[in-house]
Amino acid sequence: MPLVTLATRAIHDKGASGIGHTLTDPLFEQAVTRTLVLALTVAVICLLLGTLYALALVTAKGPVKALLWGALLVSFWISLLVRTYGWVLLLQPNGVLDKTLRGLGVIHDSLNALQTTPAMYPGMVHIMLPYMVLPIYTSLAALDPSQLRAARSMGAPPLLTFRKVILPQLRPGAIAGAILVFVLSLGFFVTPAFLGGPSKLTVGTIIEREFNSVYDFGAASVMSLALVFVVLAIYLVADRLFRVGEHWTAG
Amino acid sequence: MPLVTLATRAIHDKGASGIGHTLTDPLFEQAVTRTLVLALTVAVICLLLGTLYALALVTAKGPVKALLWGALLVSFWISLLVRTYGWVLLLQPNGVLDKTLRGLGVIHDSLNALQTTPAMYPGMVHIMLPYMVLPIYTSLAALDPSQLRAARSMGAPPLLTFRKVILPQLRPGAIAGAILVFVLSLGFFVTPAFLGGPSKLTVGTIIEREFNSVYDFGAASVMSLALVFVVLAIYLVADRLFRVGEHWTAG
Amino acid sequence: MSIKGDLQDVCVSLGGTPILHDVSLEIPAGSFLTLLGPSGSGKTTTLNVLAGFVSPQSGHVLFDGEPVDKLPPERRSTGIVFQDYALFPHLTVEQNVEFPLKARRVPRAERLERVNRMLELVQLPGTNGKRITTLSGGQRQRVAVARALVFEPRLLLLDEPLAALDKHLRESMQVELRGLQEQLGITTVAVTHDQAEALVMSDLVAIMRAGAVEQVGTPKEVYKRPRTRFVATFLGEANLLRVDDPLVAALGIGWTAQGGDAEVLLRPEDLRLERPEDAPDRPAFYVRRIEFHGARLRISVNPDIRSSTEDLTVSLEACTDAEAWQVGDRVALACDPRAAHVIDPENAAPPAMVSA
Amino acid sequence: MSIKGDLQDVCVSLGGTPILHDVSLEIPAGSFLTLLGPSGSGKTTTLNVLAGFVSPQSGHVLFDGEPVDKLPPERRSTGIVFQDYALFPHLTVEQNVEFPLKARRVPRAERLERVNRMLELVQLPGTNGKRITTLSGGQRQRVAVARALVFEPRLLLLDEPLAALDKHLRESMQVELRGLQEQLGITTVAVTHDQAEALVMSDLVAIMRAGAVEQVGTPKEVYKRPRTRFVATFLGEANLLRVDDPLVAALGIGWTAQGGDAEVLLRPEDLRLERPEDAPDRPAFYVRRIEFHGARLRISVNPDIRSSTEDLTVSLEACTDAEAWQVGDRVALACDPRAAHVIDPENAAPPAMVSA
Repeated sequence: MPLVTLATRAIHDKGASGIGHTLTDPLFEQAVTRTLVLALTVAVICLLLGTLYALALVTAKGPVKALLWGALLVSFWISLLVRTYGWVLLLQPNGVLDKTLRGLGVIHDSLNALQTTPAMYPGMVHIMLPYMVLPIYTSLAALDPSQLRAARSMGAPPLLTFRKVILPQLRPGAIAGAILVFVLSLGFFVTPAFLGGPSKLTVGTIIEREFNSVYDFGAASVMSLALVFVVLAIYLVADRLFRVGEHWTAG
Repeated sequence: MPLVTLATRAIHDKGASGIGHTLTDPLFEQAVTRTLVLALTVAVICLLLGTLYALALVTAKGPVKALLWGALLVSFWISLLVRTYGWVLLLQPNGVLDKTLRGLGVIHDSLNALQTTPAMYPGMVHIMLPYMVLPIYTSLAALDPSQLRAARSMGAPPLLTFRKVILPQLRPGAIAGAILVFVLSLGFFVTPAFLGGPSKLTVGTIIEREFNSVYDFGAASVMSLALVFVVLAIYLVADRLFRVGEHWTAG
Repeated sequence: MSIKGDLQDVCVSLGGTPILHDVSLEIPAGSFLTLLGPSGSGKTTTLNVLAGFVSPQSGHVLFDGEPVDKLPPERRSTGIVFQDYALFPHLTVEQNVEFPLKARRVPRAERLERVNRMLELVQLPGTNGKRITTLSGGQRQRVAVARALVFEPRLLLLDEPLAALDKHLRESMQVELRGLQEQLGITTVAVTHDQAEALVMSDLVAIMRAGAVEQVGTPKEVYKRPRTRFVATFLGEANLLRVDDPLVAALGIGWTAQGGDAEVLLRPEDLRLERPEDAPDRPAFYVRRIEFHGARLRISVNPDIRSSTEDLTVSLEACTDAEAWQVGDRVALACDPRAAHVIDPENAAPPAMVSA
Repeated sequence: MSIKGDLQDVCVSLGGTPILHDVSLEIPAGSFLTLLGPSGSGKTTTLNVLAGFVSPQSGHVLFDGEPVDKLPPERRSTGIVFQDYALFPHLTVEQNVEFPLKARRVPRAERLERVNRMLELVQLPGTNGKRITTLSGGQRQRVAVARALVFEPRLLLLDEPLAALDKHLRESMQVELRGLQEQLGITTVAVTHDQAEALVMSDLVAIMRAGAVEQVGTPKEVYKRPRTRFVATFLGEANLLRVDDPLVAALGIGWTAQGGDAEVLLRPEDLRLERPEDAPDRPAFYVRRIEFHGARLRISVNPDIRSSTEDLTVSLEACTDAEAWQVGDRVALACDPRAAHVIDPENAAPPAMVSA
């Protein structure tokens, strides 16, 4: 329903040439590139961290395991906003990070981290991490522990076991998680808008600006639709390549 | 980490009396009440719709089933923002809903749906529904189909089977889903901020306003923390009562 | 209470794949019939046709001569015990057993009385308030039986009722279940893939293969006089020799002309070993392998000590005489010619599908 | 290749719960020893102590007299076949079997040669490139065995290796597995809960109960001369009579004084039925129940036709004579007094835990 409305609005307000114009706007193109790079980077970082986290989850015992689960679930539940603010407070000029680094004598001027692109990554990664950890964890939990025992009994050193036995079986979960994070990051404007500041625009923030300041519904609609189609296209391609859907509906 | 930063900031900027002052601010109290009511309503609506959706998912066959799954997963993946805009476009003054209703002669003036509280519900429910459907679906899928056959073979009419066999076994999933939706709704400001308009403030939007307009970090921190604690308290109580955690970590 | 059940030329296919092919069965009133076969042979589908969960494409289901094809499962009055019991885990023992009576709107006082009577019958008196999850496997099985019988169904259907229990418990439950069935006189159809269970529990065994019934008969009939090669090899161990094998004549087995494709079935326990010097006119064999099975010895013999042809298997009681045999010994093979049974290859039923 | 394995007074407890209690075992070089017991008796833990996955709190593990307590699993050189095979599903048959050789940095050419030789030995030649998921259960079992043997381990450990296979396949794999073990002469320890499997496959059977070994012996020894009541009832069916039961004397069984708590074991196949008029001095019984088991009849008899005392069980070959018996017949019970075995109640081992 909302999609149909969006489409109607886009065509009605702009017409074909208007749509073309909106999509070739250099500001928009630049934003698309930035969004893709951002989403991809976040996905890759999440992939690495998520795999480590999931491995830690599986191998940890007792209270450590409970703590790791707790952190993951709480992080899932505490609203996006609160977490975003937490990061903002950490990174803002004269924030905790600045003060600490200056206190340690590492830097002298303020980092001014909040208004730069690198600032986007920690926040995004933090928010997206659970979406990566859970599918990888599912893959890991499905891995038969007797396979690890088998590998040990056959004299395999831990690294060989990890490389040849564990990693290949994590792949479906890792791919699903990476795509999910990538796709979510693509349309995810909240954190970048706060952390990246207005000078670093992503598609999400541009759409918001168009909508809020200019009230140019047509342009906002076109961009939203473009975003939806990009996301769907990526998903369909990924599904073809890796059978992600299977993994998700089965899990 | 972010939590610690928040707490430091809150205590540092405001002091004990300041915290008390912020928390007893009538605007804040009003917003808390509104947020609680909103979250509760969304959770209840999601509970009803989610149960129906999950039942439909389980009983549907072939293409209908694929469609239902598809709708659910796409809805999970398309970013919050895009969906929110979709609803905005539908409900805005002179939007599709207005036009349709006026076209049908049901109403004469604009509904002005966007700026009223009822407008919050469809958007919230739409966004939250997947979080409700998935745990209920998990419970349903775990339900042994031979139990339904057993009930039939013993001559039980469908209603009795539903009431005595199916519903009780959905409970753990439904409770987990309802709490998840409630908790997410509590801190979820994006949709209400867009759909509810500035006159209907929730905690989330107040925090945002404090932060954006006034740059009163202290007040924002206190409120954020209060929200986190409320959420955690609700979760812990619910966990005690219904053993939600067990359900989640097992699922 | 006890009714006669009939299947007439029942055919079932699912999505174009034939599952059952012209299955006809007569289940005499009050009898215990077991459907026996490998997995995928259609035995559970047959049970589901009787229960009404599967509608046959053609053919009829009759209860006491009356067609019930049109009746939905809930109106056929069949008590079913599922393989996993399908008890309601959120209800107590009493609420589980009470459920079919509630469905029938039996008043509360009578419900309680019948539940208690039933729980006594399955030797679980006083467990009314217990939760299903606190019961052992054997106790769950009894509750499932009680729930299936409490509403006095016309037919009791058992789907691998003992498969989930361990060996010792399974054997004692076989006796108990059969005793209960005899006591109530209820017509019963059970499904199993366990040959021993089928032989011990049933009045009649129907052996299924690839969607068709190969033979129906008493346990003794199907074991001693199998109609087809499949029945012979599926039920216990079988030595099969072509009728024109010279060994058949050497063992003194007479047979009526049936074509060279016919085979003679010799069960391992029908064969004996003798010392070659005591029986010089008997066929000579070598002992290739001796297995100790507790009560019995299983001895593989072959006319040639290093032959790659299939061994014959002899099963002997593990008495002192039999235990004297050693691998490599020369032995003379003897048998009771009356025990030999000739299988006509024409008997093989056309299967509904190629067996998996 | 073939080494001797020893466990000396091994104790294991997990989180305060004792799992193994003073387990001592001698595994002669080249022999096939089976650990047999009900679930929870500690047999898998014993296997894991040998493999090195479980470290005993006290006691020692010796391979060829040398303590290996300090060696981690990967340095003990034990080939293990797991119950679920634990094959790597993302690798081919060849890659699976090659894995232990890769771990040992064997050069590629030799790896391939050894993999092919091994696949031939387990009768799967030419399956190198097949994916594990396309194999049948029996084929997976063979790949698992090939993978466990390809690096010429000092000890082969089998954890319920045949439990996942169906009856017919299980029986033929028992013979095959045993044949392979004899051919390679590798010392082997298997775990099973299947009595028949233990008796058929092993040189030695160790019967475990509640964390302790109750008896070790050849299959014949443990079946015919069980040390404890538990061993007697766990292995096959047992009629147990107190030595002071008048029936013991009536059957002509002599026994050396051992106190009234001692029991006499009579296996059902050691008992015979005679017509009372032919044997007027034999104890008289009534036939209460006859079960047809194919090769055998299992007949329950009791001195009193409606007694609630436990029946004695007689197992007879299903020949024409035996099939003449009917429920309700009066019979005379006879036995070979040499087959009777007296169990001393003092032999019962102190268990590590109360059995579940």
